[in-house]
Amino acid sequence: MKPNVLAKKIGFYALIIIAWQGIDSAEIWPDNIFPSPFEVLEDLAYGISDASLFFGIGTSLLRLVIGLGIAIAGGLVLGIFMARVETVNQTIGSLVLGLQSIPSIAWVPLAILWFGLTDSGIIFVTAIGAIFAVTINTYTGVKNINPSYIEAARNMGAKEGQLIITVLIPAAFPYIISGFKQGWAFAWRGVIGAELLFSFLGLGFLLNVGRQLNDVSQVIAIMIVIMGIGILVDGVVFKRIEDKVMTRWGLR
Amino acid sequence: MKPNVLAKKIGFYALIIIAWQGIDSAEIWPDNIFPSPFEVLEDLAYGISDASLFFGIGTSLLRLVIGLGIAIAGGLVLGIFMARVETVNQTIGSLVLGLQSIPSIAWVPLAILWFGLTDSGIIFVTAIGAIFAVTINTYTGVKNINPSYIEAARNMGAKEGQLIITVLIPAAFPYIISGFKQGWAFAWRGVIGAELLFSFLGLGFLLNVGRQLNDVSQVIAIMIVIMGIGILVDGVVFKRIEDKVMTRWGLR
Amino acid sequence: MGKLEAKNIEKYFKHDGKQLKTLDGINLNVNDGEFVCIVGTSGCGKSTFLRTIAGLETPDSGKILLDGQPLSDTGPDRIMVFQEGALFPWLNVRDNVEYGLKVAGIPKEKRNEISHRYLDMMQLTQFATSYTYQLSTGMKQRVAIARALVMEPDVLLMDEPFAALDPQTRDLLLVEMQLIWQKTKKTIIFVTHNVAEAVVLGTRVLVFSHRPAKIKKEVEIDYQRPRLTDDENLLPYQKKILAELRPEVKK
Amino acid sequence: MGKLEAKNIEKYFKHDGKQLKTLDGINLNVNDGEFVCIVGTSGCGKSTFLRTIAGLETPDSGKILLDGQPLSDTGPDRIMVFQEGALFPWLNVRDNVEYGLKVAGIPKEKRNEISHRYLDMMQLTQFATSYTYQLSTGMKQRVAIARALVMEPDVLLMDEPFAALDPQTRDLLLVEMQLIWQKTKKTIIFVTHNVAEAVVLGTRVLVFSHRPAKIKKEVEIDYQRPRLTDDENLLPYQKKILAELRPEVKK
Amino acid sequence: TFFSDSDQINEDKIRVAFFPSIGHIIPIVGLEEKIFEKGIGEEKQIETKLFDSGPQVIESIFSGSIDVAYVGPGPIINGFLKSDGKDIKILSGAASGGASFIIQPNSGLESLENFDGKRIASPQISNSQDVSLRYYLESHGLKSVEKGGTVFVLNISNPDIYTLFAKGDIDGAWVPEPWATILVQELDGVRLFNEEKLWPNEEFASVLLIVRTKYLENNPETVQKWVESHEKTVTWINSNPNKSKSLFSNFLMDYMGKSLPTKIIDESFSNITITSDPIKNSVIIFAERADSLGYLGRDGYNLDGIFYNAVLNVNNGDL
Ligand SMILES: Nc1ncnc2c1ncn2[C@@H]1O[C@H](COP(=O)(O)OP(=O)(O)OP(=O)(O)O)[C@@H](O)[C@H]1O
Ligand SMILES: Nc1ncnc2c1ncn2[C@@H]1O[C@H](COP(=O)(O)OP(=O)(O)OP(=O)(O)O)[C@@H](O)[C@H]1O
Ligand SMILES: [Mg+2]
Ligand SMILES: [Mg+2]
Repeated sequence: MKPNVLAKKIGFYALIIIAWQGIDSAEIWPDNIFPSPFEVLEDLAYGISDASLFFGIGTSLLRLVIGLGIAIAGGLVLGIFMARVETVNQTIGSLVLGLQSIPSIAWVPLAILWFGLTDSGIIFVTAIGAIFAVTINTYTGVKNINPSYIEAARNMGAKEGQLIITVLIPAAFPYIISGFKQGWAFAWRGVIGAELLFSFLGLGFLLNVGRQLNDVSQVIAIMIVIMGIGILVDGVVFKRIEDKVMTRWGLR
Repeated sequence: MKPNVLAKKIGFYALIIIAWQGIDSAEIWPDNIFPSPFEVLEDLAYGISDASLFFGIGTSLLRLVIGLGIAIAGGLVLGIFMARVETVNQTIGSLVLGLQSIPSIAWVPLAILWFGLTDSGIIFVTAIGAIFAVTINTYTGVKNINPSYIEAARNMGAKEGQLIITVLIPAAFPYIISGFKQGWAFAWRGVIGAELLFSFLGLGFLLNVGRQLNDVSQVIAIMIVIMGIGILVDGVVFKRIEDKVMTRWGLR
Repeated sequence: MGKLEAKNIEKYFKHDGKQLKTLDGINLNVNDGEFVCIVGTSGCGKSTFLRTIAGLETPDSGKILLDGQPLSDTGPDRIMVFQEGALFPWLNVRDNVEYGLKVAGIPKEKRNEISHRYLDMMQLTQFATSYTYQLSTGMKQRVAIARALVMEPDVLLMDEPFAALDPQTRDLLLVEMQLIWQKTKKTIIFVTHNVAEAVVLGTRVLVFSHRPAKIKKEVEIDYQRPRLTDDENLLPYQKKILAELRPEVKK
Repeated sequence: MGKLEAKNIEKYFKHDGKQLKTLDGINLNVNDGEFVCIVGTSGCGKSTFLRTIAGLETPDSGKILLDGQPLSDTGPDRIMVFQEGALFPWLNVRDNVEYGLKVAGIPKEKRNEISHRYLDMMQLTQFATSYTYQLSTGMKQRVAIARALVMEPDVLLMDEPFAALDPQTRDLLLVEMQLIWQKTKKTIIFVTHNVAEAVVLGTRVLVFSHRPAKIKKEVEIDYQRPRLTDDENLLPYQKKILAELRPEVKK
Repeated sequence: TFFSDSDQINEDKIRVAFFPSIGHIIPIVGLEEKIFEKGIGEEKQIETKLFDSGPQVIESIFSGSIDVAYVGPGPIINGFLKSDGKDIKILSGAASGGASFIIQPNSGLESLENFDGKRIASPQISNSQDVSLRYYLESHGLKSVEKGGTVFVLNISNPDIYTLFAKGDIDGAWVPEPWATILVQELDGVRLFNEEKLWPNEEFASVLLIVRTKYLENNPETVQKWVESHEKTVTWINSNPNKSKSLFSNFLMDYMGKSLPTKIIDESFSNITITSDPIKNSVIIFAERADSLGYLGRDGYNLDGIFYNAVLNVNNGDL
């Protein structure tokens, strides 16, 4: 990150924290429903000192990576299929959108039924939460490829399999990346949500403990950790890939 | 829909129901945790006969429309801003991704705090759930616009405001539509999830009732209704817009 | 009105990690109402120069003045016909042509009237409601020309506008262009790789050297109008220009 | 090898709700190793015809035969240079040129060797690692030509490949094309709006009538090679063709 | 709250929260029989709000959108402490007992030696059953896995406990009514014991009536009337058990579109004592147990003033 970008970011988040402290000092809401940044920091420090936070993050991230991996693989295949075979779009495609409108909470009974109280159940809920974003972005990206790229490739003898690898995926890549980015956010949300419901280690579990104990500052502390990791991954992983792709395509 | 498309769809869903009946007949799981399609149908018929289902659907849809409306308006503005102003992207943009990874369940305390136990609280959770998909798709769409369109428009005297209306939105429209589609799915999921947590009328409430009364067939019946509406809206609203746009762009 | 000055324009592009000098200090004065044609080898920097005048490219040094005022941004006073159409695929042919007028706030009726005139000139009336994917390459090019002409700007920048047209259509448009120019007396800068075309249109033809581009030669064409491509009297001008151009390719 | 027959090809397109007849029963026999040029007005249907041969457009009636076999799909036996480049923006120049070879499974070293040769011919060696947005229009066109030539197909379909090139570069490539053709004796179908070009290249020039396209006239060019554009002996052929073409525009 | 109904505009109402569950039969029957309506009179309108999670009730009280509520002791103690004793007061008891330890028939959990590696579920972290289960384990020298022990304690919602129990994925569950009975009747679970067996006098507060302190200060008479009606309802229920059960069943039907089988309602109800005695002692003990499990924060706790004693003529229990 360039120094001035970093400065902007730091400034922005500092501003938010100052505003937060300001609202807290104005005493509009009592502390039990609106804690000060300091209290939240304390909770964070505590979580760090007894390592429970790191353990939670580690557990959640591991589940996330597996779930997201499945979602990405499945979403890519499904999205390309839907874009290329109209029948698949008309059948499975419509189902995917339907499935996506079901909240994770409703998947939990099925996940428990199929996988029991295992990591697999959480991973299932995670993957289900993310797959749609990957699928639909891949689909849209592939559908909107300039037809002359496909024509040129076919003309030069590319068969469907080669076409997918050498044209469809690279041509739709700017959108596929966007799908991964969203898939990531939804998977992250999915894993936390599932942990919350399964109450089975991880950050979601810690969040649930905060909620059950009506400990708002712990809830906010965990939310900040979740967001922080989200922002970090976006900045470190996705932003870079995106910048690279955009530069290459002459869009920047 | 053309007759053969309809036939394909009916065939596909018939197949799913047959498979379901097959699993049920195989008696892998007891009926009280895995009901047969017939039992679910019975529950649906019951919900229709006492009109509770329609009332639930109506309530949920109303909340959805408002929440989605807010998400679409906000997401469009935010997405375009992020794509056009790098500073906005670096600051608010990164925050959006972070916010999106927070599960709706974690928003509920804040929603209750800010809006109380009102429709507004549910709408807030709904809009928060959907806004990101709209934002990020708009962002991606605008970022990937062929630069020569923008150059041509600027050359012919379009200022930023006109550029947005006459070029950025129409040029990114295939992706914006995809954002709406995803926004819809997440808003629908958001509204159900919020109703479930607020326990306050609507389909989500009915789903929760099914869970609390341990009535698996009611849970599945409501899930099917949720999905059905998702599929219907996709087929009737989004598919049409998409087809129209694609035809006009020569992509079909 | 349309007096254009380019002062020592330099432009670099990055290729393979190295800076590639593209415009090498171009100096040019174009008087109001002049019709200047530019010829040069493929990739020498003609489009880049035109884009710089349009305000779409920022020069690494030097500046562009319009009527003595330095320019920094795009403006509807300098309308460009892009080498690669850049038509809007979400608008039909008529709406594409009317785009600039709409942006300028011209009322619908007036717009229709103007666009009708130019679509007719481009023989596209029949395709007014077609979308760009339904057009042949040459038809798209004609839409792009019409889209620029309707604007009647102080300075018209045209980047190989006739490249995809058959000789007959091209000849017709060469006459039309001369009529328009004579009537409106606008400043026109016209890039072409067709020397005959340059000689028919220009009051002056500039020959660009190969990368980095410099103005290698200027040829005044002082001859009656309207000129036709097969006018034998124009051949000497063509020869002169070709002779300047030839050594550039093998460089 | 490369004997191509078009039998009564008809094609309609929808415009403004009405069916527009574009190809009006075209019959054509091209022998193996012939070099056929097609000229016609803008929008008459040249590209559509070429795309039909390539298998990218399905005719509404009639069929295309290659060596007596009816064709239905695309195939690497008929490689096309598209009128609008269709280069892959995610690949650099070299990878674009090597694309077809890679798809055909040619090993990397061999590919590099071939692409190097053609990039050199197109004077693009310096830009091998550039991406398409970094190229001028004429450079893109040359990449597209190289991408097709490396394939050495039975039938080469070229849709105005030299349209964006300056006369010098074009003259060089006209000679190269003739050499390649003489060496490989492939079948080439070449669309152009430049009659001089058609006459230099073709063993036969077809004049298409304006929409709907029919073959209005065939002109055999029986003259020694390599031919040059400024060869006065070719002028009569040009005149003949232009005379056929002229009435088509005002239609 | 910031964006919605503030206290001022809601002073002509009394907003009551409870669960659609058998332990909350007092507000259900009292509202159906119009006992509360008569007791409160004309000047306040009763607004009901159904919940299914205690912490959320507390959140709603914090945000001022609920005035009185029926909740279990776990969330009440948390809420009281989190608001530094300011936002909540316990007015009265509502139910005692009503939780059981249900085990799989062949799990071997009858004997404490067999707990190693077993999976036992309770509904929510820090709720009444969870505290009881964990305390039960610790008092027998057993530890849960996350504390370095051998027993898996799983916090999952009741419906999911049901599914897991049916699949045989869990060996036991510490659940409230009616889930305890459902596990027994539908899934052949064995009721190892009723939780009250572990408490002094075999009684402990499982549902309590609380009030938002601000509301109490502004509307002491309304609250007084509510508590009196609450008392009346307790008496009514205890003298009309069958009528009460069918009212409960009808309530489920009306509000949720479905009811539970009569057999389940009967057995569940028989495991609960409806009383207005808050059994203060059990609340204090509960807090001690929760604290010993680390649920009450890192800085100690103080329950002074959690019981509101200024209401006259009602059963306030004694300490
Ligand atoms: N996809 C399409 N949909 C509708 N109409 C089309 C389509 N493609 C081509 N046409 C129409 O067919 C006619 C012939 O187009 P074609 O591209 O073959 O012309 P051409 O001879 O190659 O012209 P040019 O010299 O300008 O490239 C045109 O009128 C065009 O509008
Ligand atoms: N965006 C860019 N990035 C990098 N290099 C560029 C860019 N635009 C142009 N160039 C380079 O600048 C040089 C001149 O390009 P330009 O498009 O001006 O040529 P031109 O004279 O218009 O050629 P043509 O006749 O082929 O259109 C070329 O070498 C090209 O590679
Ligand atoms: Mg150029
Ligand atoms: Mg063409």
